[in-house]
Amino acid sequence: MTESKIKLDVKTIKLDFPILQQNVRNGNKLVYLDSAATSQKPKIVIDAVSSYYEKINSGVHRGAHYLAELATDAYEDSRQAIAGFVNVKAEQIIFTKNATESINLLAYGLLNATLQAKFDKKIDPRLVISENDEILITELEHHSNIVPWQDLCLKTGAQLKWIPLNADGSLDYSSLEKLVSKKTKVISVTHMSNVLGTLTDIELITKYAKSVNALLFIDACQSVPHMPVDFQNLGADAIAWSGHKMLGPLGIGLFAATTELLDILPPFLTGGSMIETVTMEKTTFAKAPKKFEAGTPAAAEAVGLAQGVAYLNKIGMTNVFQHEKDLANKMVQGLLEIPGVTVFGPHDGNRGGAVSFALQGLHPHDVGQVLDDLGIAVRVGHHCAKPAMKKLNVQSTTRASTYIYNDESDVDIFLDGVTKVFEFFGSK
Amino acid sequence: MTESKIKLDVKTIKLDFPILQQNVRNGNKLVYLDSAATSQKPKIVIDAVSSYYEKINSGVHRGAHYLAELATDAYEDSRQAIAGFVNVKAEQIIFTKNATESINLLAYGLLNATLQAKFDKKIDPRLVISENDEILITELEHHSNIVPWQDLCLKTGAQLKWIPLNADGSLDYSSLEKLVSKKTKVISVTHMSNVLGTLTDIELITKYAKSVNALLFIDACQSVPHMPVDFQNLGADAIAWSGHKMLGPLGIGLFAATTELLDILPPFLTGGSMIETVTMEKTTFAKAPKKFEAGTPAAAEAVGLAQGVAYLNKIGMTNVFQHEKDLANKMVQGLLEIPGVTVFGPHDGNRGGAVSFALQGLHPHDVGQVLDDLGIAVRVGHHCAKPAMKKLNVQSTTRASTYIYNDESDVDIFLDGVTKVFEFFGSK
Amino acid sequence: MKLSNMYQEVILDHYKSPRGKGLREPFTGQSHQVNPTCGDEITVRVKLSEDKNIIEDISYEGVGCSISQAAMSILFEQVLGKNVSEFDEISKEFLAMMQSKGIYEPNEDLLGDGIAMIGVAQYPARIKCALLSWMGVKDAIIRSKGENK
Amino acid sequence: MKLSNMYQEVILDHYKSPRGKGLREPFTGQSHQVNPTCGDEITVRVKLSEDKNIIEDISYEGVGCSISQAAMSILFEQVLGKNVSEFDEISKEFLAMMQSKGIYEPNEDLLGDGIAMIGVAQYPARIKCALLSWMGVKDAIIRSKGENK
Ligand SMILES: Cc1ncc(COP(=O)(O)O)c(C=O)c1O
Ligand SMILES: Cc1ncc(COP(=O)(O)O)c(C=O)c1O
Repeated sequence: MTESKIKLDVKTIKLDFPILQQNVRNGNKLVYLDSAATSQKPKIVIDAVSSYYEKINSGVHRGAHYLAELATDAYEDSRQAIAGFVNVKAEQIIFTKNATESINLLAYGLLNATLQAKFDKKIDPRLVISENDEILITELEHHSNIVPWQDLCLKTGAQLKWIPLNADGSLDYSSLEKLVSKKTKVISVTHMSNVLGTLTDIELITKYAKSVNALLFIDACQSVPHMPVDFQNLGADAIAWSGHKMLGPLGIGLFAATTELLDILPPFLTGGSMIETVTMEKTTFAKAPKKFEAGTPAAAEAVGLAQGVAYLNKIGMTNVFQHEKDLANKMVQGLLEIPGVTVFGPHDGNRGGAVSFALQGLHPHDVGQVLDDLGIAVRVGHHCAKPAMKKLNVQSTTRASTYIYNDESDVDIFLDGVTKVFEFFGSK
Repeated sequence: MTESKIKLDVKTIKLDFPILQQNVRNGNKLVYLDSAATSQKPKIVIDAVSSYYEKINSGVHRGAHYLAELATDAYEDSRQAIAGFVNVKAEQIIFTKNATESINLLAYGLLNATLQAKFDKKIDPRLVISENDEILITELEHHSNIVPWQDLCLKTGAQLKWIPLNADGSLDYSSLEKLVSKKTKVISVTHMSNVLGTLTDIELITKYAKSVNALLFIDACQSVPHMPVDFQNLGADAIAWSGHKMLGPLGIGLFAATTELLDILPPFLTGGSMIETVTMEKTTFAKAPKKFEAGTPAAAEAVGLAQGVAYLNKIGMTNVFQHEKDLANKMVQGLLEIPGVTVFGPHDGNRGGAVSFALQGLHPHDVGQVLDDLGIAVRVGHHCAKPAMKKLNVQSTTRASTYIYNDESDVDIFLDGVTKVFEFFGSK
Repeated sequence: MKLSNMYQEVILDHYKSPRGKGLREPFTGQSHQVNPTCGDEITVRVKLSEDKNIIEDISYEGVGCSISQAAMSILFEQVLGKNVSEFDEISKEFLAMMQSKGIYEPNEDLLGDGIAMIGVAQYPARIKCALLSWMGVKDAIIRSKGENK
Repeated sequence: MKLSNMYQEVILDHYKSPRGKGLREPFTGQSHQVNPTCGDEITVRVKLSEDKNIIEDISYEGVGCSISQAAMSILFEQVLGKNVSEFDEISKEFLAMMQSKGIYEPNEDLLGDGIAMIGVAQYPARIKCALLSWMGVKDAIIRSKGENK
């Protein structure tokens, strides 16, 4: 699909988002700059969820009656739409509840493979993790892409290795030569940092992963919602992201993987809907995607997400990405002009829309509070990335992050707000 | 809370459910008798979800701004409401995505305890499963309460034992004397069968569980939505159920447990939001409920479910249960009057609203299809209970199951429909 | 009732008097198929000729609804004695019809009584019932050729 | 801006000139507290008298926002030299005020400058900031008494 290059008509887009129409504290219009945490939802997404419940709700894949047929079709059509968005086949998309579950699906899948390998010779050795193995992540990861691997290492005896984060917010790629070896079983890296907006050099990492036949997982939480992502081009074995960060409802996450990995990976959650047959002696499992979707699925949420995907497709992901780069650029330049402000991460335009910064002498909680009072929603804290905070030598940061419904005037209000923060604490 | 005994005003209740207002195949009014699979949703639930997205959506527990405060409050208030519904404290309620995940939370929690016990002396021995141990379930369980335990046994070497199902659909309680022993580490039973409507004698099972200090888990998927359930009276260590079967949205499941169990059980899903602190060397975890809720939670779904709970509370669960018993009774008696119909499970009124039956010489798929053509939605198949099917000596059954929005006229239409099934295949 | 679209006379006839039913010896390949939704199961045997070309016998046994039973019986009638490439062609046509949501001009020469199944294609939940036996025969042929286990 | 409800003069004053800051010897119990939301951390030491009754010193070190830093400083001023049961009483009153959503008549005799924190009670996300130091001192007292660890 070739997209025509357009500038986003944010005025019109804003109107599609009911939550942006309201005033918050002190009658201020809401300026929502916390999309890296969760995005807002356009009316078509909200309505799709309601409409599912009002018209077709029923047990997906479990019934043969009229509503069950409609619900099952709607659910599977959504899978198809989402598959198309990242260029995979529908069967390669697994619905989870959030990206965190998706990452656990992989980590526990490997644990299960490792445990089963003891009595099942058919388990693929690529999936079996031993004391001599290493798992490689980066210091920039979100906790959801750290703790599952720490946990897997604890249980298998494998070693967790870290690609260092430089003080300027870039990854130290020169370390790869030393860090990647025959021992490297899994490499798991973020595609785009939720703290700094940094883009990872996936091409380079893929090369290293392939050179030692390591499984490559990419945390695409911040990339799929904000830029064009083609699974086939990444060269990864699997990626994960969340629906709620890309206009979709809460309660729906995604895991996409190569057909080969989905074939050999043991299931994670077990129970209804993921079985082929169950006897008292033994259970056999369905093929992917069902194999990984135990229990009643979040069909309404999947249907809502498909509308979010349609909305993004209409704008075009290349345009979304350019828009966010432009806003981030304006934000970074604007912040750097205010005396006493430090911006973490890239200062150039080659970055995503998440901008972390600090105001000299002020704690992020206090910064966020004053901005909040002006109607500006930013996030303060460690952004679920404590190792990165440590490396940046801060306890926490303030983060402003944009999306398709933000425009230059939002950035202006925000920059003005930052100045007012200094005034507030200075003048007192 | 003492409830006044009332007969349900189903005519009015029906009006609260938009989906029941529509016509399905051939212009027939929808007669929904598949609530054991998933319930329909009243308008207040659907609207609560929409309203969450239109007014307060934002990252729960992760932000300090205005919307984040509202969203966090709404999410935690929902937890409180749901806790009250089964008489536990808010901290004892864990939100999952469905009951299947809840059961996996427990089974994987035990696996994790077992694996960690090898290097962590502080793991409670009650949670450690070895080759000499046994896990006891019943032949009546849903696959979601079978496969996780089969899997745990496979990985730990423990033995899976089964309380037999009698041909009449009751459990063989006399087997308990032999089956329960010092080896029994976990007992996991359904509270009410989703196939037969049978109620389990929990008091008896609790007594056995306590006598050998086994962990007792109860699958409350079919009980909490349909009858009064007081966790404190059950004597169980944990129960699980799904929001979508009790008027709530999809994508939200529940796990409730004793404070003691939540304290000693290792976490299941790991990642953001469930940590206390993360360093490169070691992660420590938050206390329950957070400990068990990794990643961005399904807050809108929780808020919707709280409205479902409020709706049920207004009717009163004793009244709900009586209503369903009455309908089940009428259904069973009516079916038994039709020549060639077999009803599985209890023929008396002491049962839940799920009624499985067979039409002589006809396959359930064909039965269901003719009923569907009349606008009557029933479920056909193995109901995720293959071992029970085997014991009942059938491949599959047809199941009609009721809820608060069904009345006697629905049952009449249904019984009339069953007669028409015979006519259709007989007359051809 | 528009149900007669699905349950055409010819389907009910095959259902009530299935052709070629029962498991027979000798056979060159066997397949067991399960419909996970309803638990229906079917065992299919195929006997290929020496040159692995002609389908000399198809025998089967199983539990299933009228649609799955009739589909098996129709398949038997339509495919017996044909060669494997003909089976592939017929099977492809049948699949195309079943996935058409009922908007399709099926080739009667190829499908025979099978064209009656077009009504089933309007009921997504039942398509699997109609396809189960076809998947079984396909698999049994592959096994006969030793391409798989 | 209604922010001045939260950031009252007295709070900003404590924040800018914290009383009793720094970790000191000797001490009888120490506690480390983390606010998982923002990552703020505080280490608190308590020195109880021989009879484990009088709080003879409270010393602390940590990173935190104005609210958490001011809360610690106010606590120091208000509690130093008091006995443990008085601390419990003050602490209970402070907690009640913080959980009141701002609708509360706090006891100024007990809380001193602490009553200025009532504005914070209107911001649920910040309540933890105000309570962190109180949890730390409570825990350090327990540890001093050897009831824990
Ligand atoms: C008795 C019982 N247990 C477990 C489940 C699984 O629930 P869910 O599919 O919502 O995970 C169900 C319903 O499907 C059930 O009826
Ligand atoms: C980079 C990154 N990874 C993982 C996650 C976890 O996603 P979720 O909370 O939806 O599971 C997030 C967002 O919270 C993220 O930004």
